[in-house]
Amino acid sequence: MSTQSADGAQGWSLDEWFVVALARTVADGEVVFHGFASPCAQVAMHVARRTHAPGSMLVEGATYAVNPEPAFVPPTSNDLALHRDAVYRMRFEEFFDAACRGAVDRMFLSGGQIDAYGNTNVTAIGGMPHPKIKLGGGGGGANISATIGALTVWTTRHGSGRTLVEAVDFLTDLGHRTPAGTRAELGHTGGGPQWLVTELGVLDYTDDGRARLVATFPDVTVADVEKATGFALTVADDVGTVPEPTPAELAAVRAVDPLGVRRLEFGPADLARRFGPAA
Amino acid sequence: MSTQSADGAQGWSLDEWFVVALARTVADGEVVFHGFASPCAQVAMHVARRTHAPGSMLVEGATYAVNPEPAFVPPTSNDLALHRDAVYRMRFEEFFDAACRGAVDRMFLSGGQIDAYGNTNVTAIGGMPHPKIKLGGGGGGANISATIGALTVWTTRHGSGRTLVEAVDFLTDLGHRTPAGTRAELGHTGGGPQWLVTELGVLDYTDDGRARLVATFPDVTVADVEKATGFALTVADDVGTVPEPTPAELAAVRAVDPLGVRRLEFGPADLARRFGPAA
Amino acid sequence: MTGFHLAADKRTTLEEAVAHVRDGATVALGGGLAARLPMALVRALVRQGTTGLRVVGSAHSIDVDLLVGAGAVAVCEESYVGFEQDLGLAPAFRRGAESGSLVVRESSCVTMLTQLRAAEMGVPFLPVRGLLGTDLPTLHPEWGTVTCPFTGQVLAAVPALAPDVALLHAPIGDTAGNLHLDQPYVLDERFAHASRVVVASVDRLVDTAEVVAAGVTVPAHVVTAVVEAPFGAHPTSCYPGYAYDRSHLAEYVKAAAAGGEAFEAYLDRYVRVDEQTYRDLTGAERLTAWSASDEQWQELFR
Amino acid sequence: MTGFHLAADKRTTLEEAVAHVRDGATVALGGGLAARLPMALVRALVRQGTTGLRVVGSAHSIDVDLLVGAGAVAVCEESYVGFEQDLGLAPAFRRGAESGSLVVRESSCVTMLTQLRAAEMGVPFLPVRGLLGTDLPTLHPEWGTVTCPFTGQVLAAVPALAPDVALLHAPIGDTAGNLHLDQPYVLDERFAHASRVVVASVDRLVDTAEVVAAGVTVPAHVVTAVVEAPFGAHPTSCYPGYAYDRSHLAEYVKAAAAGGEAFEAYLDRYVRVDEQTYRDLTGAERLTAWSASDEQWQELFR
Repeated sequence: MSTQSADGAQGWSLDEWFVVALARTVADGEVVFHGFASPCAQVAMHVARRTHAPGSMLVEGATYAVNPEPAFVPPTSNDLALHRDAVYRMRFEEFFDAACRGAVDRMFLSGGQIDAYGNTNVTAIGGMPHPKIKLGGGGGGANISATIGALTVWTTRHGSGRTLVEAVDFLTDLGHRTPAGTRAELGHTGGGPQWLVTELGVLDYTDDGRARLVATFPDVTVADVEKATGFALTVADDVGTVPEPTPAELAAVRAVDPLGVRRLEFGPADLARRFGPAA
Repeated sequence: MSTQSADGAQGWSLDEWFVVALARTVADGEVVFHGFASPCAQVAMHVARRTHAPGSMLVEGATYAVNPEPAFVPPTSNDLALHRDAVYRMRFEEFFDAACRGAVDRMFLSGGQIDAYGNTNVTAIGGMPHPKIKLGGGGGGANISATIGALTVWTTRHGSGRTLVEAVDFLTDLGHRTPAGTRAELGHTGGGPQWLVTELGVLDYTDDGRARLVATFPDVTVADVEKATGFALTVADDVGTVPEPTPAELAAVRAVDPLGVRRLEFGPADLARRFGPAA
Repeated sequence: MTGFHLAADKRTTLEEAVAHVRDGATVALGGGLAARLPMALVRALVRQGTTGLRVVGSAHSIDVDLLVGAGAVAVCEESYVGFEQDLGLAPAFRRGAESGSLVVRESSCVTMLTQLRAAEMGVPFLPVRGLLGTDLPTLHPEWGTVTCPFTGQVLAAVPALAPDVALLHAPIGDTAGNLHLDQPYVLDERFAHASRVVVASVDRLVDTAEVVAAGVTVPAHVVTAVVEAPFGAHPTSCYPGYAYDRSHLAEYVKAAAAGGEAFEAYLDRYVRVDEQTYRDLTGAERLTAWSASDEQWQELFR
Repeated sequence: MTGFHLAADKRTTLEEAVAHVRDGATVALGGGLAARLPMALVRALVRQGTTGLRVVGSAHSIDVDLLVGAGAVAVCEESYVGFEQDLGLAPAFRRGAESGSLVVRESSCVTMLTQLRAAEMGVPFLPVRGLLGTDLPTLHPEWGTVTCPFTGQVLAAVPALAPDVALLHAPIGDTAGNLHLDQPYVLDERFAHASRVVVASVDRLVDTAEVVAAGVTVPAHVVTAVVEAPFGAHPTSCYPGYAYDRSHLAEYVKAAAAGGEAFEAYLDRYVRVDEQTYRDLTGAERLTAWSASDEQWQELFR
């Protein structure tokens, strides 16, 4: 199988690799969900199911369709195109009840700000009630980030230096520890953030709930990541390079996302990053 | 229209009249419901809709079908025969939620024992946990007798002398006042019992929530009713006779209930009571 | 709490299906009154010799009564058990309650619904309307009250109830466990989502496409095991397939009311046999005639 | 609480339909994101000049943004308002929040669901998972906590929320108000049962039999008024009829981001006109082409 991308160039782009890295956080047999406004996570879930996690159960964003096989991913999360071949569509309340009682294993979450514990702000830069920038809002995260088995957090704006912050201006979705206490102290049943995937690299979480850099993309150094990170960054002893995408994974990304909606999450500089034979 | 019954006899039977008396407690435009094991109430609701209350909305017993037009009433409350021509069937939770929030105007309730305030016992003669006779149980009454707009209580066993009692052995469904307090004191939002229809006559409720005899069937005296009643009976100043069924009402009873399931509620002596021209 | 069940092929036998039900388990029985009760599974449970069950649900009849009569039940927590005005009180249930051999913790429809909803929503309790002033709470030390933090009103409160196993019967289903039910669903949807294990019998195992065309009422991911059992709800109805068997129910009630040898004879004849034998003995096939005409339908109820 | 609506013929005009919405009302908007939003009703609301609304819901886009831009909204209580990654932040909503002219009491999907459920179930509050430790409660003095009477656990608690009016759009409905929706229903069912008044627009008013064949999602007895509004969800989608109008949404976002005269020009051109004019101007008919092939469907999103 060729790794040639749709436009005929050899190798692969950062957006493709990023989605593959996200996809690899899904374990086979898991029940996984993404929210709306999450094209990278959306594409990643389908890539996971078409590659290493065929036994995962995918709940499709704002449609709550179970294991659909869309011909393409449209740029909005609530579209009939995303139901294709789904045997079942959960009701809104059915999905959220399942998530609240712990029947959902993994959710993808992003944020305009993310702190060391994986708390995210999708409500307002500058906080409320006087926001500097009013973001869209958190959807269901303020509830189900507390209860879902594990969270994959992602951002495509790590390099901005403004996304991974010491303290979020508004805490919308729950990481491992908030100013009000740990998840256990707050009575929350879910496991919290397990992975943080950024356009610079991949992080996991230490036992005390802080993000730890475990791998970078090959054009990024640990120093680059430290510089872009607003909190004291823990770095694994054996930081490596994010494992390369396989031809099958790249093919899956391109098949799932012919419209390239994943690219909507990246700035021009990151969209220009290319890797592999012709990079 | 003839008042001739299905078996060719003139006049009408007590069971027919009883159902008509029950039906007349439904006001036009009301949302009305009966529980299972309630053939007289079930037939009465359909009779009301086919006569004086065409604008009532009927929720059919254990099927929760809205305004069905069954060809016959079967001897069980959860049967497809009862859905006929219903445009909509509520879900179980949809009906009970509506009843709990006060969207249902009237429910029919019966009981093995009924006290002066309209509290009923459908759980156990002799009380629990050591019943002398374990009755079937109360279904949803313990919740929705608290919240439904008005209740029509009925019994076909008043004459036994054991049904209208000073105190129920077990309080399953709520009347106007319980040993724990009035409906208002308990925070219950529904209006409580409005009518009590028995095979001896019709009772309403006084302002202090006690049953009051307002009419008897013509073969019954006030003294008969007092004798059969286990609590001090309030009697209206102008006790009359239960208004006779009209030919249209009798025709409706017979059309709705060709199998005569209403008769399952009566003992042989009451089934033999006949009225009208040939009585 | 409740995880999903993702196997692609969940077909099994009645015997293996009811092996999910251990002695002492809390078991939810699907259907209601004399409709869509999981009778083939109930019969298999009796054959398995299960004891000590806590059965929970809304309004039931022969399912609960048969299990009680066979000595499988320790605690009964339903809103009603009986045969309505037609065949009257439930004989074995009544005898158990009156003799003290059965603990009846009678519940009510909304209360049971609320407890299942709490489990489904992942909260430890929910408030519920009514109950206060009735005697039902005297049977339930596990219920309580809660004060509304906003209005100060005191409401009844009930704990979450997640049954160990739900036994459901559906007219059709596929090998993955997708089930179509006709309405009323009664509590089957709530049982399916709130229970740890869901065991389903179906009259006909069909292609997924047929379930989808009819409508998936209970999705595969909440179903643990599925077993094909034609006329698996008999002697109760399972439309659009078959009406209920009034004469068989009357025969059951008579045997259960007599108890002792008569009840044992019923078990020997109808329960301690395989389902094919049961279907032949009961002539269940005749109950499909309901759809021929209103007259034939009525005839089945005379 | 919520009574049923039993009139047999509930047809009305857009103007009479939105007259149910008084200044200052709490209004639930059906649909979600850019799908099945009640846009014809929203446009009529703007024409009516309504002010001071509290809008509630889950994830929304042009419906809320247009109402905010037109000055109709005092308080916004949704879980999200925006145009996802495609067209970005909601311009009027954002400007209102940042300038302080709009009070944003951001909610979350499960919280909103729970508040509606409380209203639907007739209880004054319900407990809900999550929230504790997040900053959302700082925006909601009306929320609180409750201690589970059984486990002692402290949970978030929220009061019942019964919207004054729900505005829903459906592909088909009948004159009595029976509505069929395609999935996802989002919160429309809950809005329909929890709200005091339910106003529905439908792309096509059809015979009851057609709604029954498709499936009655929202029953007539909870619907107060119904109005036929072809392409009534445009520029959002209403399948199986039409996909969303990406170019129109982009035109809207551009006008709303510019604000001032550009926004007024949008209102003059698309909102302060009748719906037939609107449909002609927007060429909504072309969006039905989605069903021709996957290629044509994709084309609508490029």
